[in-house]
Amino acid sequence: MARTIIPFGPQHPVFPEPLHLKLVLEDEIVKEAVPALGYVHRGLEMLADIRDYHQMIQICERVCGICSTIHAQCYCQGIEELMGIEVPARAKFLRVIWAEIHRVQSHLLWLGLFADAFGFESLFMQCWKIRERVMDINEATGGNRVNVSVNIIGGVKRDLAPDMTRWILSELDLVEQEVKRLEKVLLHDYTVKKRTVGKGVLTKDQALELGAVGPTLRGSGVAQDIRQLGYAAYGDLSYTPVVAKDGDAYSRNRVRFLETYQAIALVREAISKLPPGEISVKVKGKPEGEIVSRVEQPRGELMYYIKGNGKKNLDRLRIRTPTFANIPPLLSMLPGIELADVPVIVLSIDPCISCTER
Amino acid sequence: MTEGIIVFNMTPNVLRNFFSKSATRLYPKETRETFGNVRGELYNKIEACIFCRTCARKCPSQCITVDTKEATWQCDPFVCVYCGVCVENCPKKCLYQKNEYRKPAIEKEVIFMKGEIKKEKTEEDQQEK
Amino acid sequence: MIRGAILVTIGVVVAPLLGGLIAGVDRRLTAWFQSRYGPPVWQPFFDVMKLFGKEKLVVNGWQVFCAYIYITAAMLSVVLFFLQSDLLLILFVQAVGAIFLVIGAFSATSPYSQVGANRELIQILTYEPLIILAFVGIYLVTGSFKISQVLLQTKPLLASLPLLYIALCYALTIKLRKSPFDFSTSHHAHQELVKGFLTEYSGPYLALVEIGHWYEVVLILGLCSLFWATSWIGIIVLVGLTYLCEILIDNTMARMTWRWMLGYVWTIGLAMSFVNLIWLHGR
Amino acid sequence: MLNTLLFVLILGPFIAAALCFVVRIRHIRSFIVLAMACLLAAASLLLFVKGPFSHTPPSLLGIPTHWWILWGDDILLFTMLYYGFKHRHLLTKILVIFQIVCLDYFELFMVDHSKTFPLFVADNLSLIMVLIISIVGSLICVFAIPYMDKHEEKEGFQKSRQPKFFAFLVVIMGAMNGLVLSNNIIFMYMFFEVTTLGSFMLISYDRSEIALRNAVRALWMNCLAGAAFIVAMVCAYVTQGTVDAQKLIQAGHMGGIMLTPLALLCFAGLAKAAQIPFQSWLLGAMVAPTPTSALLHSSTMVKAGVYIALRFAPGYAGTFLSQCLAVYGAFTFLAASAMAVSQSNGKKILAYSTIGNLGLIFACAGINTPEAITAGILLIIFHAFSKALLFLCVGDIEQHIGSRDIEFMRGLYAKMPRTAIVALLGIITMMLPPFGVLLSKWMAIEAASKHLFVMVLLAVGSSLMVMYWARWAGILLSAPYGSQVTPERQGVLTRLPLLVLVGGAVVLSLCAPLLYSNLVAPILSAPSFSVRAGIFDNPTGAFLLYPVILVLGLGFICALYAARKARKARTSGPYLSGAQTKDPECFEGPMRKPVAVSSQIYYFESIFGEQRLTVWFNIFGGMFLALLIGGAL
Amino acid sequence: MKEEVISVTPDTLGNKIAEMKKNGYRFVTMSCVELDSDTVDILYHFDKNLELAHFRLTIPKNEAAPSISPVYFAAFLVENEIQDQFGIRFDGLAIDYNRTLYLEEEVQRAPYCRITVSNVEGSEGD
Amino acid sequence: MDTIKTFIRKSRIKSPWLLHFDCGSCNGCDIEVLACLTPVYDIERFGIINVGNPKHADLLLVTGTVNHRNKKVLGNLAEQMPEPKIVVALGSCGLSGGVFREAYNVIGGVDKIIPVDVYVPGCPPKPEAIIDGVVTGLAKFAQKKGDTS
Ligand code: NFV
Ligand code: SF4
Ligand code: SF4
Ligand code: SF4
Repeated sequence: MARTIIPFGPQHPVFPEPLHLKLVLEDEIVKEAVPALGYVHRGLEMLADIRDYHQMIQICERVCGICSTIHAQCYCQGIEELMGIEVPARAKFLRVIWAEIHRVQSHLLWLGLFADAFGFESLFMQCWKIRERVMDINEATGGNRVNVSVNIIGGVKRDLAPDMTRWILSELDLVEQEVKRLEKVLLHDYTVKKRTVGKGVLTKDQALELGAVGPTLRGSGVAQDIRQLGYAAYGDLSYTPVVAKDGDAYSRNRVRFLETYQAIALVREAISKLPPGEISVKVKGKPEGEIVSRVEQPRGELMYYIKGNGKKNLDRLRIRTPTFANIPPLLSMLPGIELADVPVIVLSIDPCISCTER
Repeated sequence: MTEGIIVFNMTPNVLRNFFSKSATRLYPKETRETFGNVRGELYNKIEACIFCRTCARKCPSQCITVDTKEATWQCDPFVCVYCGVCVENCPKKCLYQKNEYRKPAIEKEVIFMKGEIKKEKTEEDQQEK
Repeated sequence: MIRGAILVTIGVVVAPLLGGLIAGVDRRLTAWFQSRYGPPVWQPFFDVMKLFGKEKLVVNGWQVFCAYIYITAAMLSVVLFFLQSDLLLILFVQAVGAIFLVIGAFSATSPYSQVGANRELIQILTYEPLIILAFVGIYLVTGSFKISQVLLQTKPLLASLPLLYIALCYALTIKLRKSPFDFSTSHHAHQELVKGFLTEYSGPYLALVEIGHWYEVVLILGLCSLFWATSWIGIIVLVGLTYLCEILIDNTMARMTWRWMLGYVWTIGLAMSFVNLIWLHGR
Repeated sequence: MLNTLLFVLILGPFIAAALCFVVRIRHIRSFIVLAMACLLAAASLLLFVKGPFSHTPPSLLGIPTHWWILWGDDILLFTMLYYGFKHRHLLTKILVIFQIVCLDYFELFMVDHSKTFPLFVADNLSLIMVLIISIVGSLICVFAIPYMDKHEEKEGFQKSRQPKFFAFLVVIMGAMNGLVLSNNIIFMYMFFEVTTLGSFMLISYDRSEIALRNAVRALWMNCLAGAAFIVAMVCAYVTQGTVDAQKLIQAGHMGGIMLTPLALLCFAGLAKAAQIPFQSWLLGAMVAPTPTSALLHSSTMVKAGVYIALRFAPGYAGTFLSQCLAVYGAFTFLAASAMAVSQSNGKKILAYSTIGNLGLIFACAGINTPEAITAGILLIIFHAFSKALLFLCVGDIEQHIGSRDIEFMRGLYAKMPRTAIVALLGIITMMLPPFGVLLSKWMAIEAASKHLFVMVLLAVGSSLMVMYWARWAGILLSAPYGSQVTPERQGVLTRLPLLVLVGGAVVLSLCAPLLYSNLVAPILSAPSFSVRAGIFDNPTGAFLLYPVILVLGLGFICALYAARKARKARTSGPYLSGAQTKDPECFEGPMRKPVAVSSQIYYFESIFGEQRLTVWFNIFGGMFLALLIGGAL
Repeated sequence: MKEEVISVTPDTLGNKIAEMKKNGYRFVTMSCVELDSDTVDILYHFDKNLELAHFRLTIPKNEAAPSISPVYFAAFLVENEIQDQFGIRFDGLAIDYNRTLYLEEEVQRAPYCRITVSNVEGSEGD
Repeated sequence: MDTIKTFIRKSRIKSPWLLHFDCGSCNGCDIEVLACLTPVYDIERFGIINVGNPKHADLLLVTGTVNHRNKKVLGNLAEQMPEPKIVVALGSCGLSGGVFREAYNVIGGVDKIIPVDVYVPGCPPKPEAIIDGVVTGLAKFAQKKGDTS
């Protein structure tokens, strides 16, 4: 019997990014899904060979435009640890503030795209409308809407003035208010639930076995989050991971939605506890040795493996992004679902291909 | 948090949108003041430049070419990622970024500037200090 | 005879203009619901004119053929409507267009087109019984399938066919390709599967399909108007409100899947129609 | 003259059959078949021109006709019994023996053969039937000549079985003619049984195990019909004292006494027409070579079933039986359409479609208003042409591409443009206006609008029907981009029937108003429509046939012109998400491998799966049937 | 590295990995580092309750490494990536892209197998 | 006839349908393109619809670096767009490869594969800049020939 074979992507409007899935369908039920990557692969890890370790910050930031600041943060933390640099406390808090603002932005972006995946256009528009406020915060504080570019080795380059923090808080209040209005839709609407509940189930065991991270892991009922390690200033902030237990698209949606609140709360707390003082220290020497640096991205655990050899160019820089880890779980979710649910399921892990392929 | 399944939960939101002014900024017609420290178009006050090549070395995308002998400073705005590293590192603070982005172009362009070779380089440096 | 000629002209010329305008207003209102500014109301006309000016690009000559048949059938069904002809006939003629569009989509080998065509067939399968039953309801009230008889009524049909009207609105939602039923193709930003069965239509042929769609919209709104055909105000209020509701529903619902649609519309829609019919029958 | 015509029409085929059987030379056989086809067609036309008549032919060879019939019947039944024993099928044996006993007792001891009444009566309905049988049937026979040669070549039979095949092919036509023209229901019964035996022989043609099994199934189911027929005859004679069909119809149901025989006759018709739960014999008949299916489905055999229902329809007008029949027919229509949706076997789709359309005709008979009867009769005509056409197309296609699966007919246009277009036309005439089948469906729906249940069933059924036709039509055209259309070669004996049939299907649709006012209207108790300028009009509704034809025709011409012009346009491969390769049918998949795209139609196995539905539908069908008979008793 | 790195050989790797799996470790990733012109280090990173554990496998470039994807399916992606970038072969990969995960024919060499690369293909502006 | 032709020309400027292809961008530019569609920037004001199918598109917005794998896709998409069409390259990556242009899998800017009509610099360009780029591109429609029959 002939089956329908569909090239899903590389150019497909549901995914903003080129990801290719060869789907084999029968009456629109997916029988087989094979991914093809490499459409965004640039090979930027290798740029470490020709750029010095300071310049690599800019490049790490451009691994991905959605989680750029946290990439830089992870990289800088790694190098700092390698070189034994103690970052000023204020810088640590500032890093948290920017990271969490980024998380809000990323989650809102995802909520919109997710809504779009099941054809809820007005919800998509609403999420992105709210997100614009966060983008404004980025632009006002970092000088660019996307690549905030504040992290440097030894701290951060920009400071937040008190009136700026006040403004941020008031903007975030508005954001929170508007996000609250979407709660009834994203978490309780009949049609949304119909399209997400029970779709793409990943059990707790599967999630751990396949190496899922971030909301994908937490959506399956595992309370694990790198922020629990207390890097940067997270140790000083009250933080508990958001968990949902069903492991379906809805649970992941729920985790991300609630994390949006949480991130806003973390920014508030960080601003209220923001210590005075320097924002960076001078860096001397060259990195040497190897280190694994981990932070929590909006999509989950990000890992940098850095190996320095005392020269200005690193020996090896390896980036393992959360989506890279979430792809095997995704592949296990796809067979057996409807074609119409493919975008929903794929988006439910919040794929970021540019992160994945670098 | 009210559990339970209800349809049309989006209605209050869309109705609120419907009865309030749209969020749209009518961009080319209305422009918004940009935020203060936005990293936009890159410029060089060429009079002050000493062609020390710091910017060219530090630039992560290697888009600046400085010729010390000829006293030229050249930047490819299509390669520049507007990161501001050069601005931060320029010893003469002659580089600066506008708050606006560069306008779209229909042809490739480069920023080419020719300055004068500073003879009293050391002297000026001392003055600075 | 002259009246006939006028009606035909209205059907042929005014209907698409009206349909285009409705599409424009629709887009504008949708934008407002989404807190956007929205395109100008005559945007659909620009779109269509632009499409006419594009390069012709074909994958399969049959598509061209089918696009032409589609627009002819759509036009004819509207003309028949204005001539106050038989409702069932109008539906069948309309079906000619719909079917040819599907055949056209099947004729391209692109899997997207094929998936869209299959889905469109399912949609046809879903809405046709509802429309037929709505017509039967009209028949039971007026004793005829002719529109001319409907216009002679003194009481709005809505009074005796409320449930059937709702069922007809399901069909309307499907025909307008609005959420939750917009899965064979869609007007929206991220079209369902890169525009479903229209995947391979492009340029002037897409324009034809678009105009055909306008005819169909006018037709189906016309059918709705029959339910309050006793006064102009009634027509305008009913159709206006119905359309507004459609836009609202479009903006407050996710897109569903066809499996859901088939189950839902066939159970709820047919049940409602049936209850209404039995009630009428028993009267 | 009349005698000659009747002789040619009824006995002619029998003689031709005998000749075919005896003369085992291919060319001569072909000639006989061809000649018989021409003769039949001509005779039917002549008879048609003569118009309605009632007639008693002189006794044949000096022996009273009823003796001929009795012998004939006995020969038939004993043959069947033989096959019952040969295939060790208990049910067949029982049924046949039951028939033999009943029949012989009935004919020898009950019936008073001295009463005279016209043995052959033809009204327009019979004449129409004769035309369809003789013309469509003959065309199928003509088509069969080259087809069977190829078929046997492919199957590689040692000894040609064509003599027998053609013999029974033509016998069935003669029997059908006899059936529709007889006024004596004993005659009817005999011809009825001839078709049963004929179909058995045709189905078992391949002699494969499955063919035999299906043939036996057809045999016992049709024997059941025959048994019902006999009981009906006996009952009718007991209550009415006559075997004159006209009298029986006029007598009506007489407050219910006559309802039992009428119900049994309907039962016989339903079984013959393979209505649910008897559909399996017709589906099983698919194993036979395609001309058989074409013949059984379009102009003969199953049409005998609906003919009986329509013929006796005035008899049971306004009874519970009638109501029941309407719902039952509509139910079959829906059920068959639903099951067709899950099929990819082209012949099976056609079979289900036949069952569905016959259901619709039964529903019309059950609704029993002049409009409904009009719809039923028109449907018989149009359905015969389109269905025969489609079967022949599938046969032709199968011989070329080696499959009857519609998935394999993808892009048939590129391989067999002529056949593809003809098949496409056939499909379109089956489902879209302004063609006859839809016109009749329109009439049926309007007529049914007072019967809520029937209406809902028809509404859902007809959209299901659209579904399975439309995708088939689409698939035929889905030629891959850039593929060259290869011109197709077709023998004249293949092409001619196809062309005549497609022409008939299209032209007859155009002539529907004429057909109606000249043929159908006179046999109705009251005119159902007024026809003016090609507009069917009555208070319930109006079908603007000619205006629609005009506009759609114009659109068609424009569309053809535009499609022609579009050949100059730039062609481009299908959209494959930007991953297309040089080969337009492939996209670059994972691991840089080219992957051929493929598409499949949705069969909704989980919703309309045949296996699942069959069980339920058979239960429902059985219940309806019980209701139908039980209500009548 | 803060945590201890346990050295393994191709022979002991299988057991170690199976043990990790039994102990409920989550597979994080693998990193490959070029040591000199013919050996590479492959590091296996695991995590359990936010505690990292590492293995180091040092093998010659031209020798195939045993794949751990039959045990940890999640590893297939990174092993394919290493195949692409370092030209190392893995034996028994669950899904073997055969060096086509990221790369096209145009990039035939193993791009990471050079300490310094100046593969500036016609870059402009400098 | 002439009025119709002028109207068609005008319509082209009024109704450019957009196809966005992410050609290995870091998502920065990508997301900004999407942001353009959303309420605050709402490029539907200009009649722009994001169509996602080259056959319906007039305007190809390309973001990101071209690499060896996606260059084929880019070429394919451009080929399937009916004339007249405009190609807008966005962001440093789309213009030249940006920071990544020396990476081994990066070929460079979009113009290495298909002719580009408008270049929008920035990393990423702000939505305002994208709108500017699109508007600049629209002006080019007037010069482009197309099938106006
Ligand atoms: N995957 C991924 Fe990222 C995140 N979050 C990160 O490292 O977005 Ni592009
Ligand atoms: S760093 Fe400043 S002074 Fe030195 S060359 Fe660059 S612009 Fe001139
Ligand atoms: S802004 Fe950044 S990329 Fe641009 S020239 Fe300066 S350092 Fe280079
Ligand atoms: S130009 Fe900048 S933001 Fe845009 S894709 Fe390239 S790196 Fe990302």
